[in-house]
Amino acid sequence: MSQSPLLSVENLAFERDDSCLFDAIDLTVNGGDILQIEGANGSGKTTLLRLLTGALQPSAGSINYLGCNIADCRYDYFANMLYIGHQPAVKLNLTAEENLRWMVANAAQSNQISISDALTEVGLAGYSDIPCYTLSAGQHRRVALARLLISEARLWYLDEPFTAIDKQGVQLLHSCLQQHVSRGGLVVLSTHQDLALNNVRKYNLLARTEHIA
Amino acid sequence: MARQMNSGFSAWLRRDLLLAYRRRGEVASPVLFFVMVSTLIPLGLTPESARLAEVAAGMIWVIALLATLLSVDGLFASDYQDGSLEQMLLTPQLLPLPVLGKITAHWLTTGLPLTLVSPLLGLMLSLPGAGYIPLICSLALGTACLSFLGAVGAALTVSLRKGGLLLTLLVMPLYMPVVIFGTATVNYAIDGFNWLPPLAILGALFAAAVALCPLAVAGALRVTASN
Amino acid sequence: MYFNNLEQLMLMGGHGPYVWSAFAVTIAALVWLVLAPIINHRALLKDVARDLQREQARQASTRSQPDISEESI
Amino acid sequence: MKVFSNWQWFHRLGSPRWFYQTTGRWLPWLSVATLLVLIIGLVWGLAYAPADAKQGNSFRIIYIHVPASFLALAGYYIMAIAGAVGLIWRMKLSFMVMKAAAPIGAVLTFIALFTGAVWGKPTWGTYWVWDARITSMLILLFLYAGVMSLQYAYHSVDAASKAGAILALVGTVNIPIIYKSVDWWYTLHQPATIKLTSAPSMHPDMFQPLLVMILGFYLFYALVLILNTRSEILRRERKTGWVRELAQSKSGFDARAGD
Repeated sequence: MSQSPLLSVENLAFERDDSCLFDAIDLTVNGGDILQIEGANGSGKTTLLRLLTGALQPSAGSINYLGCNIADCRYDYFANMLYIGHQPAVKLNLTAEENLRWMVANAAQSNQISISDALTEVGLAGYSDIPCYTLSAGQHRRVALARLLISEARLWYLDEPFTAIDKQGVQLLHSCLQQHVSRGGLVVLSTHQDLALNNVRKYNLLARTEHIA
Repeated sequence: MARQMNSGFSAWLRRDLLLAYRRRGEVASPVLFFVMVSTLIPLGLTPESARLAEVAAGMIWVIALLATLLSVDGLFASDYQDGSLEQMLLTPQLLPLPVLGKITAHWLTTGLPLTLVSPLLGLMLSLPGAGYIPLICSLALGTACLSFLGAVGAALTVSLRKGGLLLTLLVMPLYMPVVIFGTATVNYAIDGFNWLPPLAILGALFAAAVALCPLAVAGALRVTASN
Repeated sequence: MYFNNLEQLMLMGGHGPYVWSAFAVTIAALVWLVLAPIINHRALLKDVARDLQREQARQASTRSQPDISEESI
Repeated sequence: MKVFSNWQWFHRLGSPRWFYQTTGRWLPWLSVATLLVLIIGLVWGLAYAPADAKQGNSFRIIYIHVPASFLALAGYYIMAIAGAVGLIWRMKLSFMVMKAAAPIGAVLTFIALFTGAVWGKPTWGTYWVWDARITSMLILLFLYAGVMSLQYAYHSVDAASKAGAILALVGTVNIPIIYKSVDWWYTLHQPATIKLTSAPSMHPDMFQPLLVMILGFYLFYALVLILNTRSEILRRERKTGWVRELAQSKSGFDARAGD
């Protein structure tokens, strides 16, 4: 493994309108780790994830990818990152396939498997060419999850990925995470459910403590 | 590297054109607005063609501006609601590239149809014969400027609930030079002068808009991420 | 002085009303521009002082119970 | 719960507290100087300057119209620069200066418009005339209104400041274009009659009061900008320790009386 960690957060702080959401957060996440962020609602889980993706700028501290600040190595960091937020970013008037084709082109990542294979993998085999407004919210989620199969990004940031997906979807996501991590990838996710995976690092945002589940 | 650089631009351009194609009916709404408001002019002013001819150029231009202004509001709104704006902020390419793609798509779906319909309105408002070619040229360039400037206003107000009216207030002062030179191009032609100089200035405004507006839009979109 | 007496100064050869109304409105606007922040400034200080009194009163009344700070994030 | 009111790293360069205290010391001198210069200028312009040959005494309105127009335009640039500094160095103080500068500029633009309109009546017979300068001043008023209303539309104060700063910068790039295009449009439709506010080669006795008034308006702008920024600092920093101490000392209420 290269000497500097895949992702390191040093003394990160973020304040919104003079009220400090959190400060002095130090984290080091290497390839093969799954980091689950815990904390009550409003404790800043989503904000921390969006800081990691670079969408928000921290008030102090720095986020480093392979030792270099993400502001400096923008292209490499973004090309290797995948973020799925609260909304699945699916355009309702486009078909699932068109949505994925756009998302992959947007993220400029060469894809592992073809879009149609990914869709069949997430259980949307027959639904790939009908407009998404006919699909359910859970199926929209699966379109977003299909991105995980296609993308070759090493860093995954998932915000509440288990919302609105059924039991079968949860298993699928677990296997995705497992494969990704075994390939040396890294996952930072925020969720209230317990992950049925071993050695998941849990980080409590308010107490700033970490423990292994 | 180059393939990736323009993939941001072409990805978003293709996606927006596909979206517009899926809802073809919606492309007609700015054009319908354009034609309907133009029929108000004779009702409001006078049916007499001589007097209409005087105001035709200015009216067509102002109504085209209003039509663009109405449609620019939705440029980022739907992306903001369904989360794809967040994904746009995270593209490896520089943010102005996808923004450029989106604005080009917006011009192709609103500015171009308005330009193509404008001769019809010239007929309705008895625009003198010399004015048609300059009208089309100035509208083609002008609506592009309006799309770029309107995108800045749209990006600044996308995360606000009632951003529509505020967008008009922000963008109207920026539209004024475009209207001045656009209308002057047509009036110069009607009065028999050489109408290329005002058109050249309009081209200069367009060049400045293409260069600077995507940067302002990119900056504004980053602000909405933190609202 | 350009005008021989005060009365001519007021009339200003017929342009008096325009000149004086313009100056009156301008001076009024300038005075308001100065007063508004001063009033605002004082009101803010009084408001903060009242916050302090409210906090002290609250702490005094809840000395026996555990201190529940109202500033939970 | 740790109260985060007084950690130091929050105040980077140009801490609002430092600004508040230093400008506090300048205020008495600045207000006296402003008052003095303005009074001299007004009395000089109104009573002692000779009347204009063509326009008679109504030309005296120039002594408030021209300074107000200068300051309205300069105020926009000052606001935009404060916004730019805030965006580049992410300095809260300069965002506060920007937020304070917007209403001042808007009022000065209104003064310029109002005095221009009143001046138009005796010279051209109508209150509103589409003169190039007045039209550009009207557009400047819209630009100010845009920046102010955008800032009040956002919930989060930081986003509001950044959005306002971006709009101010876009406006700054457009102001020369707007002024030139309105001038061009005006000469297109109107043969070059006298421009309302072009300072013709004025007689020195008329010109000197104008310079004094312009100086007076600049001092006035500095004074009001400082006043507005200070009250903006108090509003944004009301939770911090130094504001609370200030409030206590000002209100004379002794904190320990409650024990």
